[in-house]
Amino acid sequence: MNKKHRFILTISILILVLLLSLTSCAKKETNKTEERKPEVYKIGVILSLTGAGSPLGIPERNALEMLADEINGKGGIDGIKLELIIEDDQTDPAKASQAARKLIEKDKVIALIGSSVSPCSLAIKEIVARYGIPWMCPSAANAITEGDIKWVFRTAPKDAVAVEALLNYISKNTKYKRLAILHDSNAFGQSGADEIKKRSVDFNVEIVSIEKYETNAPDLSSQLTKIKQSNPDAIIVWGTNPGPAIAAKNMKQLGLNIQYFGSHGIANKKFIELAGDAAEGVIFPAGKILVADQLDDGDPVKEYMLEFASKYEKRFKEKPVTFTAHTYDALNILVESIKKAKSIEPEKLREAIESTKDYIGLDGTIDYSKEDHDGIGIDDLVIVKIENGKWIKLQ
Amino acid sequence: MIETLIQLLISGAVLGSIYGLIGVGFSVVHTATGAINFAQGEFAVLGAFLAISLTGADLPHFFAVIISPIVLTLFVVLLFRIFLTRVADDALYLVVATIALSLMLKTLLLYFWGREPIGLSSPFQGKTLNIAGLMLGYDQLLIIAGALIAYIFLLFFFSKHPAGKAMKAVVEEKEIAMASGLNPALYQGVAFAFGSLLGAFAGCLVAPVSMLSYNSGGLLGLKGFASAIFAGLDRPERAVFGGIILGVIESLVVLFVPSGFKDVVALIVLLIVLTLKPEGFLSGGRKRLA
Amino acid sequence: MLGLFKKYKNLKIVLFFSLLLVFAGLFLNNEYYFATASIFVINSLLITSLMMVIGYAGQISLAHGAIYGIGAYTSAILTTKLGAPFLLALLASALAGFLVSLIVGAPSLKLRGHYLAMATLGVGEIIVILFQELDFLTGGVNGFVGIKPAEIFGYSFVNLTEYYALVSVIAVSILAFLAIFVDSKIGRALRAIKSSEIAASSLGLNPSFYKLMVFGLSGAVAGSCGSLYAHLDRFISPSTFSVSFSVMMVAMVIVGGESSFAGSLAAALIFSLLNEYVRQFQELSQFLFGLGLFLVAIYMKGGIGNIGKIFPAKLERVKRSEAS
Amino acid sequence: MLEIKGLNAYYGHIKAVKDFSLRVKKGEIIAILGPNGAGKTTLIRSIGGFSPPYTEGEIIFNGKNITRLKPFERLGLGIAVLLEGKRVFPGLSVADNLFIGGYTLRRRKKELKENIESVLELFPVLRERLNKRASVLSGGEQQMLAIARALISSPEILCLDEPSFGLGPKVVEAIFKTLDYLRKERGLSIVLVEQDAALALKFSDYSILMVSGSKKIEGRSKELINDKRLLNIYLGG
Repeated sequence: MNKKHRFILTISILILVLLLSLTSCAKKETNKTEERKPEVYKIGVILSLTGAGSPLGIPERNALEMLADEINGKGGIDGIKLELIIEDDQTDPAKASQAARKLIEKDKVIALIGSSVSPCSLAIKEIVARYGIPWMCPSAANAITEGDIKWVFRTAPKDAVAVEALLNYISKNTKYKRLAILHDSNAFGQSGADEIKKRSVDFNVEIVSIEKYETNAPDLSSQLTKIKQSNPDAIIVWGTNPGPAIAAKNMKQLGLNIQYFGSHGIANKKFIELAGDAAEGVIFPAGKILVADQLDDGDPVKEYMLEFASKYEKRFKEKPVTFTAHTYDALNILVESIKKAKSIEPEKLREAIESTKDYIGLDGTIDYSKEDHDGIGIDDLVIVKIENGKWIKLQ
Repeated sequence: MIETLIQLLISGAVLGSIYGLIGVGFSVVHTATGAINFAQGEFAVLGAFLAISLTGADLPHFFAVIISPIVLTLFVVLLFRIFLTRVADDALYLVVATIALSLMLKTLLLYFWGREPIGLSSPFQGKTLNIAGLMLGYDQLLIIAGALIAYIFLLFFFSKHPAGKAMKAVVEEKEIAMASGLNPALYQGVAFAFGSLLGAFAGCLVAPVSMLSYNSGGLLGLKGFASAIFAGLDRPERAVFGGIILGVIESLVVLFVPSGFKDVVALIVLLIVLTLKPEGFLSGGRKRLA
Repeated sequence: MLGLFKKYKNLKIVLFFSLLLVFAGLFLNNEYYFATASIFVINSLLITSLMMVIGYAGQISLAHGAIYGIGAYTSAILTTKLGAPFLLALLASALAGFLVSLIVGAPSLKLRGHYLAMATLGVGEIIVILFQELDFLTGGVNGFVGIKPAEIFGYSFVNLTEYYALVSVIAVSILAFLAIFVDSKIGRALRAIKSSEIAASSLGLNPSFYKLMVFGLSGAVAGSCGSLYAHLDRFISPSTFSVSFSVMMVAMVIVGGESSFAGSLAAALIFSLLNEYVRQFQELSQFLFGLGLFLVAIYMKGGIGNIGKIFPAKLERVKRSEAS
Repeated sequence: MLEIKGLNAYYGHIKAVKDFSLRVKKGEIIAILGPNGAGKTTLIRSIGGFSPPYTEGEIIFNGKNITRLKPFERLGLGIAVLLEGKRVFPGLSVADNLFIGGYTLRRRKKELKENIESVLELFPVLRERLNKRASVLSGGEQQMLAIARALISSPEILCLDEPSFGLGPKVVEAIFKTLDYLRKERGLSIVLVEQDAALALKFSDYSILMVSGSKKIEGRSKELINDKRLLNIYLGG
């Protein structure tokens, strides 16, 4: 009796909901973009403006707003203005994918830019692959440009490039053979460390110990004490502030006097400010924008970078960092491609982006091709040393 | 090897003192309200940031470290008077309110102090004490000293000071306390403010060693909570030792396991301790429902 | 049929919920809305299952997010790495959630209140660290990329409209089961245990068994939620299942009202919509979310689900104090 | 001095006390009797100002309407209430328990000290255990501590809910003797809720029998002792 009731109930609910699925399937989606000229070019932006990724996301957003204002100030693209729709993913991939769906489906943006940290970008990758719109990505994980890369274009140096630049420098210009790695446990630190470990053989160096720390850990002396015991020639610290600065201070305090190599995550004034004296002598790979004034006069990007830096400083009262360049270039390439394609039809826009050649941006010279959607190569990075609280270009 | 071990012990004690200082704030709030203050970590960061801004305005370090917790405490008293009294009676809702508060505080910290971590310049300029090869910075020493001072102060407060006794009475038997002429909301407010004072104090001590960002509160809060639980919530002052034990475990564990699993081991130790002694490792031994 | 609704009061709410889902399905017109609705359905189920632990077993768990994650990773690994069919993976996720939840629940036999909160938080944290560290299996911190879409008898649910329907059917069935469960003999036993453990054990009920059972059941539901989520976004990463998510879930249960089905569903709706709404405010997003939660906590004491029953709630409290 | 006028107390829809009126004079002991669920506890809670219940009617103490005062505001006026079951702060020492009892006097150190002294004379057992945690005391000692704590603020009226519950006869006897002494020597008024009717009638001046929230029988205790109706209600329900 009772069981029968339950059965009937369950079945009726099942039927009810199945009905729903039929009715909603009947409404076929019409997702074609009209070929008429739109009133504005809507660009979707997803960045980590709060949460652990915000030190990346906020400068990235600043650069975009500055560029969009500039373009619109000049009348937009052939008279059509740009509109940025910016969403915060709170450094949570689940929110990033929802944001991507919203921007594509509801706001009908013509292209996406984002997100700041790799897990969020990887979440977006799934969505973009499904809907097929061009996507400019400013984050670093190798996996972003592996597999299906049809819609994704990267403007940031991927982990592999930054690691290669640093290891290349260490093996060619120094005599350090025994290296220790200390890295953040977040995506940036973990992928960096994995990459160093993988490439160490190619560059003939030995990794004698690997230690990690949680983002925002207040003290790193226990990890460093263990590293000290393994007796390395030099240490590579891969992370974003404040971890590397705490490590530098802790090293000094523990009397661990070995060469400190960093990542491009410390390519900002903040690191020098936080670490103080302990920052002296630190060597790390960085985008050219960091030392734009020290570039050879013949370098095609020098002028451009200096101009950008002064504009950025004027508006935001702070120096631009490596990350600002990634989104700035992304939007610029997008704008150029819209002009070139004379269409916002996804496939045509994508082809226009893919045909970008010798684009001179803040990150360096960007070339895309059918097989290569990574714009930045090892030549676009420089090795920088901190001396007297200033960056000195080494290569 | 033995030197490494001792060095790790010292590092652990420093780390643990940080945890413990945050942890006592949890216990104090719990003592009077029965709730866990999820914004404790944010209070610590807020305290540190206020102190940083004050030193930025050319106030001597010492004064900044004293004024900042006081300012924060006044802010919390106001907050409690205006909003939280409404939920002070119901620990569950108070907990939710503090969760919400921590989210809001994070945004305020981001808005006023920016996204990047900042450090408090140390009066010792990072000077280090070298005792037979063992290195201990003055700043680190100050943290340990701060934790011990907090311990002694709280021990005195809860066993000798009338307000401390009243706070304990309120949480033990609220209705008898009311019948004895105590206004629970007052003592809950006092406890809340006191907890935030301790948090801000902890933040000020930690800031010279570890740069804090608006986002650092979460991790600090989590470790502080663990220290408080480790020590048993019924004896607030002992959270200091709960923290130190936790810190030492975390630090020593690095020797034996990859540091990615450092927290796993520390948590497993905590779980084992909780199973063996459900009311906290260092607690008075009296079983009581939390 | 009507008798059934009288006996199992919460079924009415589930029926209303399913009507709401059908109604929503008729009016939504793009995949973003369907994804949002699917996430709402998943959250509803997740919050309701946690509500069972808090409201019916009187225990707390801060590992719910992690168990949700266990379900998601189980399903992702089984379908994508081992090629298992979706339905099997869904069942396996439920089973995994069930088993891990028993481990999470084990301390509840000895611990209470904040001590239990810490213990479950610890287990939850360990699970999330494992997601990060076992990268050969989970993809590590960067996340698990390229999860296969849900597939039933060869039909692939790539279209989110269809996936919404699938999620709804599964969720409503599970909710209906839960609704029947809480008003069954077992559910009544649970309520007896919650009001007085000593009295209940003198009636021959074994509190430990029942408490663990609720933990297990709730874990199984959370595990299936994870599976549903994994095939929606088709990408998962450890940070989604962090302690802060679990804390938020507990907050939602409290906001909804401790043992209220309707409240949990309402809280899920608020949570999902608020999350969607605040994202556009950029840096202010967390502040606005926090403000919303703060106001609800302060001015809606008793839970949204209990608004209509403030009087009866008082009544119950008295009955208890009179009895003692 | 204490007067209750037309008190109705509700728990939600349930009316636990119905139209109850009472006058307590100085130095009088009033016993409230009745079976379980008669509303006795509710009455005591209302006098103490504890909620629930929600109340209607007036409670007047020494000419002042105290109906809407919070519990902690009533002690200062001279009303001490000992609630059912809860007796002491288990985690505090005996001395601290007493200290909390005199918390309102903490600024007047001399008076507080004298009051504690005089209370300890009443209960010499407590003096020996001043530094023990209250939770380790026996049930009887805890009850004495509770009464002692309530007396420190020198109240004019003491309301007790089932002081004999769970205690041995000898202890109960001692406690009641002390109460009787307090009434005679200090003119303390006492409102006593008690299950043990024989005991309550023996010690009180005036008794009220409550059944399901209302007064059923009232009268001078000496006369009620032999009242058949009382026996019927207790035995027959």
